[in-house]
Amino acid sequence: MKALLWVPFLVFPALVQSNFILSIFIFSFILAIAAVSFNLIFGFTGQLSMFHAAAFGIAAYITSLTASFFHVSFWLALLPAIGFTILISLIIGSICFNFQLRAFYFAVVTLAFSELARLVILNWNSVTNGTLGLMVLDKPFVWAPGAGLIKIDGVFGWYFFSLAALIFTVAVCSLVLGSWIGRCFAAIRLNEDLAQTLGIDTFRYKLLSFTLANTLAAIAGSLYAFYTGYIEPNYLGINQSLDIISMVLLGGRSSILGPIAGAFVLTGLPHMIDLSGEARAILYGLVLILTILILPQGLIGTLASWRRAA
Amino acid sequence: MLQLLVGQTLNGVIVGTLYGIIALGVTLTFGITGIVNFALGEFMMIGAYVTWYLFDVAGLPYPVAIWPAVAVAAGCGFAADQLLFRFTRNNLINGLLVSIGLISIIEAAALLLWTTTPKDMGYVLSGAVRLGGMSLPKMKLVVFALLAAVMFLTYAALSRTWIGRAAYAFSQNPEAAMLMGVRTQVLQSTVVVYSTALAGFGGALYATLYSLEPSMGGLYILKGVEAAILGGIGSLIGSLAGGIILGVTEAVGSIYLPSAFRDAYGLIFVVAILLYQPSGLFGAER
Amino acid sequence: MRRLIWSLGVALAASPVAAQNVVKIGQIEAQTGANAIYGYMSSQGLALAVNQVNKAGGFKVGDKSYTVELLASDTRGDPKEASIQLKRLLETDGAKFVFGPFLSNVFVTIEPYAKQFNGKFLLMGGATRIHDFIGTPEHDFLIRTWNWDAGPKGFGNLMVDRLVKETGAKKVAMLFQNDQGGKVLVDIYTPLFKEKGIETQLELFEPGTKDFSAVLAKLAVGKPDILFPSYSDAPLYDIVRQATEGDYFRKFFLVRGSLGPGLKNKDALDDYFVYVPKYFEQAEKTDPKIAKFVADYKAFYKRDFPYDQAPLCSSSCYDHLFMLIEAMKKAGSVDDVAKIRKELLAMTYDGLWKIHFDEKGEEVFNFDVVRMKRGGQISVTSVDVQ
Amino acid sequence: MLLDVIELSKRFGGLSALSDVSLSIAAGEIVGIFGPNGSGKTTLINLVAGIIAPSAGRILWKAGEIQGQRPHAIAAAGVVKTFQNPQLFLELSIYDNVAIASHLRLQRQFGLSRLTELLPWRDTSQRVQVADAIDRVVALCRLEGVRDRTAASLSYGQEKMLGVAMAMMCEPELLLLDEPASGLGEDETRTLEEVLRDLRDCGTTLCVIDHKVDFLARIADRAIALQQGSVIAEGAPGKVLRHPRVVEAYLGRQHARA
Repeated sequence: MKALLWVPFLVFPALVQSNFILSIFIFSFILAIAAVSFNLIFGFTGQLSMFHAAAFGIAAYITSLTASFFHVSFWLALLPAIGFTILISLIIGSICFNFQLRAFYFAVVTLAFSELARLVILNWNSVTNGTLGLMVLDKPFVWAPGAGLIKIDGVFGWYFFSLAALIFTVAVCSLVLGSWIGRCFAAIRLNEDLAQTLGIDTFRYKLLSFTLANTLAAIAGSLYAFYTGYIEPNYLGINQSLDIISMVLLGGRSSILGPIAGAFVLTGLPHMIDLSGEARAILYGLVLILTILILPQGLIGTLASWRRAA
Repeated sequence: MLQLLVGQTLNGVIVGTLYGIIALGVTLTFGITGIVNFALGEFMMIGAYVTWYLFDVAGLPYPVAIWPAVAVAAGCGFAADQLLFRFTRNNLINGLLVSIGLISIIEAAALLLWTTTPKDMGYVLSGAVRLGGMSLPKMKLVVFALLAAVMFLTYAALSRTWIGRAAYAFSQNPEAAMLMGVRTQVLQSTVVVYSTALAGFGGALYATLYSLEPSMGGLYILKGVEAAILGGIGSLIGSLAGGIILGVTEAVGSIYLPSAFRDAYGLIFVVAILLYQPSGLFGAER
Repeated sequence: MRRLIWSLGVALAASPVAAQNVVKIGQIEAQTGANAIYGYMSSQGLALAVNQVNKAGGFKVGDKSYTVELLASDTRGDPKEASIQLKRLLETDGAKFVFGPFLSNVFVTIEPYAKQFNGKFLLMGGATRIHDFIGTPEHDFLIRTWNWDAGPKGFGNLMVDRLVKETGAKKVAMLFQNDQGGKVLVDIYTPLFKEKGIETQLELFEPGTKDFSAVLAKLAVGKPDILFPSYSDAPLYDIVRQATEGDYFRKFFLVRGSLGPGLKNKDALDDYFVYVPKYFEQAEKTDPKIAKFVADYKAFYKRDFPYDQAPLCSSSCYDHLFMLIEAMKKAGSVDDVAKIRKELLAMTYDGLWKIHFDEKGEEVFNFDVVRMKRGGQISVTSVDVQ
Repeated sequence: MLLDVIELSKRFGGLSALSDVSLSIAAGEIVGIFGPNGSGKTTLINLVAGIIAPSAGRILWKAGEIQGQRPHAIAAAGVVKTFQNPQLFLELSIYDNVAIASHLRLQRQFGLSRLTELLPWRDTSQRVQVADAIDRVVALCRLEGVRDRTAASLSYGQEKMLGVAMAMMCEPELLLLDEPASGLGEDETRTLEEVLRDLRDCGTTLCVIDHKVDFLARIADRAIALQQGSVIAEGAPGKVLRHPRVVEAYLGRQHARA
């Protein structure tokens, strides 16, 4: 049933050929992957992680560097990126959760780690070319029945490629959240002490949530790098994290699909209505504040509750 | 080399007190309202720009220009508290995000008013005192003295005055305090406004040392929060100490190590402290 | 919203509309964000120029008269934003002339896409990295609207020469912001100094740094002759003040930034040696065109004229629009891009600046070297590179 | 013995909440621990359940040391506690509350084969079995009626019951109840007693803490009296209640309070 939601997206490019509109969609898809995965740790497990952009950026760097140094395909280059993300998530996660860092402290420590990561990439000139960033010239290939190997290049290829990645992410998230693991996440979010006395190893499940979220973010980062063809240390910046958080809040942190809506609004809106930079920053701030104070459930959540009410 | 080390340690101490005044605001707000006001840096920015305007453009003497600046910052603080923070009491994450939204609004407003071109206020007091081959800018010494004074006055006030004792009681045990007749709403608003006033004062002094940009607030709140955590959230002396430690770490760190990593030295310190003493250096065990 | 419906409509019709008698000028510059300095300034000059052209009732090419529509968007220095905006400009709005970007990270992101439109539009940007692409095949759409430090015609060379001649410096301490601009300066000037047999020390600082005493003290230990500080006024005010107050440095050498920080501390420093594309404070008195520009600026923006860096880009981008129109007139067309480009490269324009483009399309302009001694007496040398 | 507590002590800063307490609980019995407020009852339970770590002493579960282990580990070993003022997942329905509590049961029954739940074509057999178990427990605790209401909407008595239900869902061998009857009305207390007896009949060992003396007297096979952190009497409830020191300490206080 839920699958039907995707049909409009599949036929959309047939109606609108505009490169400009489609590229907004592509960016929205890729950022939606980051937002949906961030919501695993934030919305469903209740831990405010500031490491998400770092995972996104680190993976972007590792994938593109591997691809260019060893001349391997996107898919092969993705493996070390994911591997490293998992490793570092496990390390940082076990540090934070072992020391029982709650809410604010967790946010600050993860923020500290992501800033450190950014500074390393920024100053490791010999490898990362520092602040000048790196151009990513090659593109991923996929095998399609009939067509054989296709190079993902041009707006239509990327549209469906990133859409597929987003659907994959949503599928993974809904399977995990639909299982007992999802129940454990909820237990941790709602009442961690009780969860423990009921025999739930909160440490393990927090770690799982953190790692899974970062891993999916890593995929998003690699896609982003290969789509834009350029990576720079700002990908790991605080602002990147804040953007992702706002997408989740705007869309709604209580649902899997909410963040997708958030990603679309925050990516598309600035290009739909012309605003001066300052005006946009003000609007952005207002949106953030009003969603928190007036629509705490976010767009999707509010719509849902209206439907229930009606 | 020793000269260099000592000189920069002193400099670090002075710079640290600027972090400290923000840290103090963070600590107070957190203790009483249970949120971290990330927008404090912006109130510092407001204070700084107002001072610049009154001193450079309107031509008031500096000692006069400070007070309106502090008042404006506090006024904005009051507005922010009544419009926003009142609704996020004891909801840490919402408070965090609301203040982040507020940051982008205030910063954009500052851009509209003053553009990206930096403002460098006319020097209130220039030149430096030389001792033993080290030279410390006079203004920095004045700033240090004033900030330290304000922080100790705050400390004294908290232990002497009624509102202070109420605040302390409240931060220790809200229920009990309320039973003792502490008016929560009033107390919380007072503290939020006071912390923004502190930030405004910090800004007014900042303007005498450095050039002003609308983005200055973001940097200082990060340092302020780091300092507050270092010293231990909830401890007033801790926030001053935390600021100073942070300042010295950065100053001395960038002498012996590449200065490009300056911001990292503080962060590493903070993480280490959090892991080995989660309550901070001066914080009470919680 | 209007924009959405409209662009959707256009998209469905799948044919860019060329509005009657309107020349669309696109602009992708950072107006806000950490790296907005140059973008913000240049957009000011362009907006002013557009306003004046239209106030004068537009311009005539052949027997048709045209007005200019400026489609300016704020990239915030974010490559993602910029690439979407460029797509809108080229495909939806059908703009044939795009000003910007000044930021290299933005440029390298949009380059592969822009390439597809080679010959269909002109991109007039100041980004340093344009230098690596301009003059190569499929890049006829590029025009670099900023002077270039490196190379024989570049001013960096001449500046270093002058430095050696006038101060006889043997050792230079470089203190740069750890970002694109800073990195570029390192890459260009380290070899230049080496050629001249000058020793260099380098320290980088995080953007937003305000207190430099530690790193200045560190640099001063090496006893360099002169300090070569960052490139934007924001840190310059702090660096110059702290360097002189702390008695770390009293001699400064700048290839970006302005005289402002020097003047502020004129009694504390010995030598302030700065590359200024045009020394406005002086030119305003001697050159009526400059005087008019400053007056117009004040009238249009209703704020005082910023004598720091704003003139650099704002005035050059102001000129560029008039150059472009000139070229259109000469070419007798507003959309034959190839022809217009040829005319642009052919002309030497004498506006606020004396500008011409070399065969590859890189801008060459005269500049001033302003040198200030203690107490603020100033000597200006105009260098003619034409 | 199922559980042996040996010379257990806990100090909070200066004051000692529990000093050298030793006691044992045999399989299948209902032990009642009582004592005035501040006598260290809750501390004792929290120590056994691993919520807090002891300052000194040992806790043997089936002759194996468990002191200092993390709560979830102890729960997995078969010792589960309920909270004095019920802790619930307020936003969720009664059913979901108990469903979360089915964690250990699933773990024991299916182990790693739970991962099959992650497959898109997941087999529902596991969920069905658990669903039955949940329904049984909900019924046992007389909560069928409110099965789908959110926990936030329950009466205090029902909240307590839900607390018990969740604890039971963990299939504990030893269930530690922290003042289950406090704040309950007469008939609610009766229901609670029935439930606890049913529980015991299903083979669960119970350790009930309360200061409601009569309640304990009715259900407990054996009573232990605490005062100021140490055991002052132990034995059949009737005897312990008549023990002079208990009367003095306990009633004395009650008079003082009245």
